[in-house]
Amino acid sequence: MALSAAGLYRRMRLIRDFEELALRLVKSGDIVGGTHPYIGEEAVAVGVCAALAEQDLITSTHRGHGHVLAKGSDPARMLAELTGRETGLNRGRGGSMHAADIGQGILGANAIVGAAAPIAVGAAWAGQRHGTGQVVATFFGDGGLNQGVLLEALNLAALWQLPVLFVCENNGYATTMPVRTGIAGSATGRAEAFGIPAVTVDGMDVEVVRDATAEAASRARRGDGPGLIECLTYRFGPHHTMEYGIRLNYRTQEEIEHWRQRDPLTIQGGRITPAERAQADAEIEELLAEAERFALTSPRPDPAGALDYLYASGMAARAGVA
Amino acid sequence: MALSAAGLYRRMRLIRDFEELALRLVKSGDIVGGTHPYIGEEAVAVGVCAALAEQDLITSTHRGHGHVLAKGSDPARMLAELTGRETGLNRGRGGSMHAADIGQGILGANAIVGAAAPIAVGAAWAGQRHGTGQVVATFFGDGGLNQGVLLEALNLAALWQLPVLFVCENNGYATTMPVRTGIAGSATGRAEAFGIPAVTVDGMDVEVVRDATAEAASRARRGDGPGLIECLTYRFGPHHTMEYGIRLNYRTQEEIEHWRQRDPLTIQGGRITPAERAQADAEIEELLAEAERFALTSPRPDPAGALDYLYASGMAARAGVA
Amino acid sequence: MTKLSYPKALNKALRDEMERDPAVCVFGEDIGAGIAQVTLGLLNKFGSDRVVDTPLSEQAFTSMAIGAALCGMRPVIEFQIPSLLFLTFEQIANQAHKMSLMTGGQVCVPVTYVVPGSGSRAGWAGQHSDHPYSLFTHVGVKTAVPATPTDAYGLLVSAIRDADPVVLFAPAGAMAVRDDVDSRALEPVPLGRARIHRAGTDVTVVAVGHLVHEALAVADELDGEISVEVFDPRTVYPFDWDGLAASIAKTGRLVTIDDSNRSCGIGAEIIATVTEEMTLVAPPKRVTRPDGAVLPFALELDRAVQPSREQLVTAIKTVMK
Amino acid sequence: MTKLSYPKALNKALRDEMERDPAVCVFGEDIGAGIAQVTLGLLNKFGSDRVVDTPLSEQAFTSMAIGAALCGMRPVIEFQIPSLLFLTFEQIANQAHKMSLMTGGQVCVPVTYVVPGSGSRAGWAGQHSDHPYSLFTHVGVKTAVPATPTDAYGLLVSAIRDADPVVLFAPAGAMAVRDDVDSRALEPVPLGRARIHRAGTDVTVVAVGHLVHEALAVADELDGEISVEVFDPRTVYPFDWDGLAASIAKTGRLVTIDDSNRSCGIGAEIIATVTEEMTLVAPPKRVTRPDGAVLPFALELDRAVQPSREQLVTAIKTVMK
Ligand SMILES: Cc1ncc(C[n+]2csc(CCOP(=O)(O)OP(=O)(O)O)c2C)c(N)n1
Ligand SMILES: Cc1ncc(C[n+]2csc(CCOP(=O)(O)OP(=O)(O)O)c2C)c(N)n1
Ligand SMILES: [Mg+2]
Ligand SMILES: [Mg+2]
Repeated sequence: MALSAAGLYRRMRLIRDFEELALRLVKSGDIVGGTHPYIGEEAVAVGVCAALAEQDLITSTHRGHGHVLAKGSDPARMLAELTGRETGLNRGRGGSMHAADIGQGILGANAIVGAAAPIAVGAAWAGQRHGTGQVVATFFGDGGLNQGVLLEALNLAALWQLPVLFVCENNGYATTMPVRTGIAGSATGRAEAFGIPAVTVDGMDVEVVRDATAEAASRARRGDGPGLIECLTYRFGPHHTMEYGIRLNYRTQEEIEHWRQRDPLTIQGGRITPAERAQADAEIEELLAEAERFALTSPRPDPAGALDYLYASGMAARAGVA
Repeated sequence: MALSAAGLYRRMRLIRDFEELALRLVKSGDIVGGTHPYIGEEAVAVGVCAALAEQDLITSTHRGHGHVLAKGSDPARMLAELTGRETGLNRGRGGSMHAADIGQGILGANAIVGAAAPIAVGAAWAGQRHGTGQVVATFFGDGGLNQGVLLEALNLAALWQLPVLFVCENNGYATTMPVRTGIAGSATGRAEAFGIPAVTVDGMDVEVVRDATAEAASRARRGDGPGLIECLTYRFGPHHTMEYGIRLNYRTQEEIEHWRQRDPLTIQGGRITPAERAQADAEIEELLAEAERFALTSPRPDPAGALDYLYASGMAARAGVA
Repeated sequence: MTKLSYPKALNKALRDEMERDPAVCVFGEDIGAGIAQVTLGLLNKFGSDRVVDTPLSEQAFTSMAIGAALCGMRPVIEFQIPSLLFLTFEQIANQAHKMSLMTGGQVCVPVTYVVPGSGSRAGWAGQHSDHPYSLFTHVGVKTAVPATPTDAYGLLVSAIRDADPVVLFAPAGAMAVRDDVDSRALEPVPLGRARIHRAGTDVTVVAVGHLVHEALAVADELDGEISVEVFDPRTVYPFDWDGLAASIAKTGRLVTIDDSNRSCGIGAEIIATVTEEMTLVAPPKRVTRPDGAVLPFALELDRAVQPSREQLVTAIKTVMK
Repeated sequence: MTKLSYPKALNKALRDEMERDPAVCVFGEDIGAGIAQVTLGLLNKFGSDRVVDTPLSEQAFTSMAIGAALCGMRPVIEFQIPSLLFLTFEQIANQAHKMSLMTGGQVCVPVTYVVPGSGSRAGWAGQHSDHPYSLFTHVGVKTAVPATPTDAYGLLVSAIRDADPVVLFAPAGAMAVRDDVDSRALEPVPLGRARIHRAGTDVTVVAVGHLVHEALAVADELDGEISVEVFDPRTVYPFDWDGLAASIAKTGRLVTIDDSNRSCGIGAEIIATVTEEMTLVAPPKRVTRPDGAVLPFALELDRAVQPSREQLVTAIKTVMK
C-alpha cells in the first residue's frame, strides 16, 4: 500500500509505541511469556510492506509484531492476541510468535527460525499457478541464513522463478552470536549463488527499504523470479524480554548508542513537518490507548475450548484421561 | 597413498570388475536388495583417495563401493558384506549402503543423501582439535547439493577453517532428475558463497582428479580450510539395479555413448604399457575370483544375533514378544 | 473384473482425485518418471504444474506444500523412503499439524504424505526399513496403513479430501497383494473406520498393514481349533475404538501384531486403551519389532527382527490358555 | 549444605565431566553466554575448543557431534527448545542411533542431547512447548527425564559416560525444584534404575519428570485415606521394569501420569507391559496430555491441556474403587 512520507513515519511510530506498550504489559504480567521486541527495526517491516500490494502475502518470524502491523493488521486485535484474548487475531491460541491474519495476507509468524521461507515459496508457487500476480515477502533474520531449509527454499524459488522476496533482517546478532562468527560469506552472496539478485540496503531508512523492495517486487511480478534484500538494521532492545532478567554482555554500550543515532523514526521524522509528526504521534497514542482498552477488556478463552481448531476437519481428540 | 599411473589404472580396474561381479551376484540373488553401481565414475574415487594419506578419513554415499575400495578396504570383505556374511566389513549388518571400515579410515557409507557431510565436518573438527593433521574427504552427488544439511555443513567447515574436502560427484542426474532442472547456480558457486575455494574438473581423468585433490588437501593440511572439488562424471549403468526392471527414459543412448567414449579406464589405460595393463587386468581377475570364493563360502550370521551391536553399551533390547 | 494391484490402486486414487479436484497436485522425487509406480502417467495427463518433480530437498518441498495448501491447493507428497519422514518430522509435526490450532482456525493444511514401500524392503537395511507410523500416532497426525489395494484406494482418496495432514504408509509387505474388484466399485474409506477381515468369537487379533495377511493365514491355520477375529484398524490414528470395543465384547481376548518398535508403539496403545476401557477375560499380548529395532542387512537377520506368524500363533495360544 | 538448583546441578555435572574427561565437549547456541544457565562459566574455564557456540544450524551440528564422536570425542549438545528434537530427528534417530549396529559394532556414538526447559513454558505456545520423550522411547534412543536436581546431576553424568546416544529432558516444570544436598555427595545415577520417592501399599503411581512432584503432593493429600507409592522411572528408556514389577507386586494397582500426548506415549507402554507381564487387581489408569495435543497460547488453555493434580486424584480414586 503506497504511503506518503508521513504515512511511513506513522506506521513506524505505531510499531514503536506498540512495542513499548507490549513491554509494559510484559512487566505487568498481562502478556505471558514475554516478547522479542522489534524496536529499532521498524523501517524494515514498514519499508517492505509499503512496497507490497494489498493482495500480496508475507510470512513472519519470532520477532514478528512489526511485520504484522506493517502489513495492516488491527493493532487492537494484535494486542488482544498477545494478551491471550478470544478477540485476538488467533483467538488467543497463537500469541506473540504465531500471530497470523489471513485476511491481511499474513500467513503467519513462525517460532522456528527459517521455517517460514519454504512456506512462502509454496504460497508463491500456488499464486504463480493461479496467475494471481501476488508477491510473497518472507522475513527472516541473519541467523535464519544458517537454516538448511531456508537455503533449500532459495534453490526452489530460483529454479522455478517464483515471486518471492527474501527479506533478511540483518540486525547483527542471532541472540548472542555476532554475524561474523555465524555466517561464512554473506547474505547476498548466498542468494547470488542460486542466481537470485540480491542487494544490501540501509535498514534504518524506510524509504530506501521501500524502494529496494519495490524494484524486486516489480521484477517478481514481471515473472523474473525471486529477489533477496538484506536490510542492515539493529535491535535497540533485548533479544527477548527474558534478557532483562539475565546479564548478557554480547554488545557494547557504544555499539548500541551508535545505532540509536540512526533511529529510523528520527531519520523519517526529519523528512516531514513537525506538525505532521506531532499529529501522527498523537493519533497513534490515542489508537493504542483504545487498543489497550480493547485488549484488556476482551474476554479470555474458555478452558473448555482448549483444543478447539486442533483438527480443521472438526475431529475431536481423546482427552488426557479416560 | 601415492600410486603410479599403472597403480591408478589397477585401482579403477578393481572397482570396475568388482562392480561387474556385484551385478552378477545381484542377478544370481547372492546380493539381496540390489546395488547403486559405480561403473563409469571410478576415476573420482581413485583420484581422490590417491591424494589422501593412510590416516586421512572419508565418508561415502549410497553409491559407495568405489570409495570403499579406493580407500583400501579388502575387496573380499567388502563382497562378503554385500552378500550378507559374518566376515563382511560390517559383519553383514550394513550392506551396500552402509559399508564402513574404520581401520581404513572409512567412517561409513550413508543411505541418506547429504547426511555424511556434517559427519565429516565433525571428524575434521576433532582431528583439528587433536592436531592429527588428518584431512577428511566427503563424497556426495549432485543431488546432495540440494540437501540443507550439506549446505549448513559448508558453512561450519568454512567458519572454522576445517580440513574437509567436499567431493561432488556430478554425474548429471539425481536418479532421473537432470542437474539443470534440480540445481540453480552451480556446485562451485555454492561453495564459493561460503568462501570455500572450489574447482570443477574432468571426473573421467583420474590424474586430473588426483592433482586437484592433492592441491586442496595440502591447503587443508596447512590449516587453510576446506575445499570443494566438483568432478564431472557419468554413471554408465542404472541409478540402481532395480532400474533393470523398469523402463525409465531420462537419458538418451547418444548421451550414454558419448560418455562411454571417455571411459576412465580407457583414458588411464592409454597412459600405461599394454603389458602393465594386461598384468593389472589379470591380477584383478584373480583377486576377485578369490574374493568371490571367500564371500560365498563365508558363514551367514546367526539369526539369534540379529540385534547384536544395537547398543554399544551392551544393553539388551526387549524382544518383540514377551 | 480385473485384479487390482496395490500400486495401481494408489495410482488410480491419485488420478481420480486429480480429475475431480484441480486443487490436487503432487510433489516428489522422480514422480514424473513414476519410479514408485504410484504416479505413473500423471505427468503426461496433468502436466508439470500439477505433477512437480522436486529436487532432493525434502524439508523445503514438504513446507512448500504447506504454503500451497494455505493458498487453496491440496498437495500430495510422495516420499521414496520411510525415513524421509524423520527428515521432515519438523515440517509435518511442528508446522503442518499445528497450524490450524495455532491460527485459531484461520487455516487448514490438507496435505497428504504417501510412503510407497514402508517397512522392510529386503536388502535395503538400516536406514531404509523403518515403519514409523506410531510416531505420527503419538504426535496426532492422521495415519493410514492400508492392508489391501481396495483400502489403499479408499484411504488415499479420503486422505486427500481430508482437511488435515494425513500420512499414508503403503507397506512393502503388502505391495504384492491384489484384489478381485470391479474398479468402478471402488469408493472412499472413511478415516477411523476399522475393517473386520474375518469374524471370530474366541480372540480378537488386531493386525496392522501387511501383517493383516499374516493374521488371516494364522486364522486359517487355527480354524476349528480357535476362532480368530481379524481386526484391521486401517487407520492407526484416528483409531476405531468403538469398533474394537464391539469385537472385544464378543471375544474378550486380545492379541496385537504390528511392525513398529515395541515401546510406545500402536500395540501398546491398543492394549492400554482396551485395559483401561474394556473388559478382557485373559491378559492380552502384542507382537511387534523389538525395542529400538534397527534392521540389519543380512536377510536372515532382517527377518528375525520382524514380527512373525509363529510369534502370532504362540501369542494367540497363550491368551487362550 | 547448600540448596542445589536444577540448572546448577546440570551445570555441575557438565563441569565435573569436562574436568574428568578431556573428550567431553559441548555444542549449542548461545552456550558461551550460558543463556540456559546449563553452560554458565564453562567457556571461560574450558575454552572455545571445548565449548563451541554454534550457528543456527542444528541439523549440521547434531551430525557434526556424530563425526566428532567417531573420532573419540564425547559431545554434549544443548538444544534451546524441545522441538529442535523434531528438526534433528533424522540425525538422532536415523544416524546416531543406528551406527553401532549398522557398522557391526565398529563404532559407538556417545553423544548426549540436553533440553533445558522441556514441556510447557507458560506463554511460549504451540511450537515451543512439546515434551517428545516418548518419541525417543519408541525409536529406542536412551531417554532420561530427571525430576530433581540430584537426579539431573546423576543422570547427566551417566548419559555423558554412556557409550550410546542419550537424550536428557529437563522439564521446565522441574527447573525451580531445589535439593538439600551436600554437593560432594552427588553421584552418577545409572540409566534404567527407578526411584521410589515415597513408599505405599495401595497403588503405584508412575510419574514422569516434573509430575513426580504433583504425584507427591497428591500422595500427601490422600495420606491416611489411600497409601500411594510414587514411582519415578527417571529414565523412560531403558525402563526399570523389574523395579516396577516389585512395586506392582506390593500394590496390585497402577496409575500413570506423564506429560506426553496420550496415544503411544510412555503411559501406554507402562500399562501395556504391566498388563502383559504383571498382575493387577483393578484396571489401571493413565493421565496424559490429550491425543495430538498442541499447546494453545492463552495461559488457561495451555494449563487445560496439561495433566493435572485433580485428574490424578480422580484416577487414583477410580482404581481404588
Ligand atoms: C531452528 C531454531 N533454532 C533455535 C531457535 C531459538 N531461537 C529463537 S530466535 C533465535 C535467534 C534468531 O536470530 P536471527 O535469525 O538473526 O533473528 P533475530 O532474533 O536477530 O531477529 C534463536 C536461536 C529457534 N526458535 N529455531
Ligand atoms: C535425503 C534422501 N532423499 C532421497 C533419497 C532416495 N535417493 C537415493 S539416491 C537418490 C539420488 C541421489 O542423486 P545424487 O546425489 O546425484 O547421487 P547419484 O545417485 O547420482 O550418485 C535419491 C533421490 C535418499 N536416499 N535420501
Ligand atoms: Mg539477527
Ligand atoms: Mg547424481
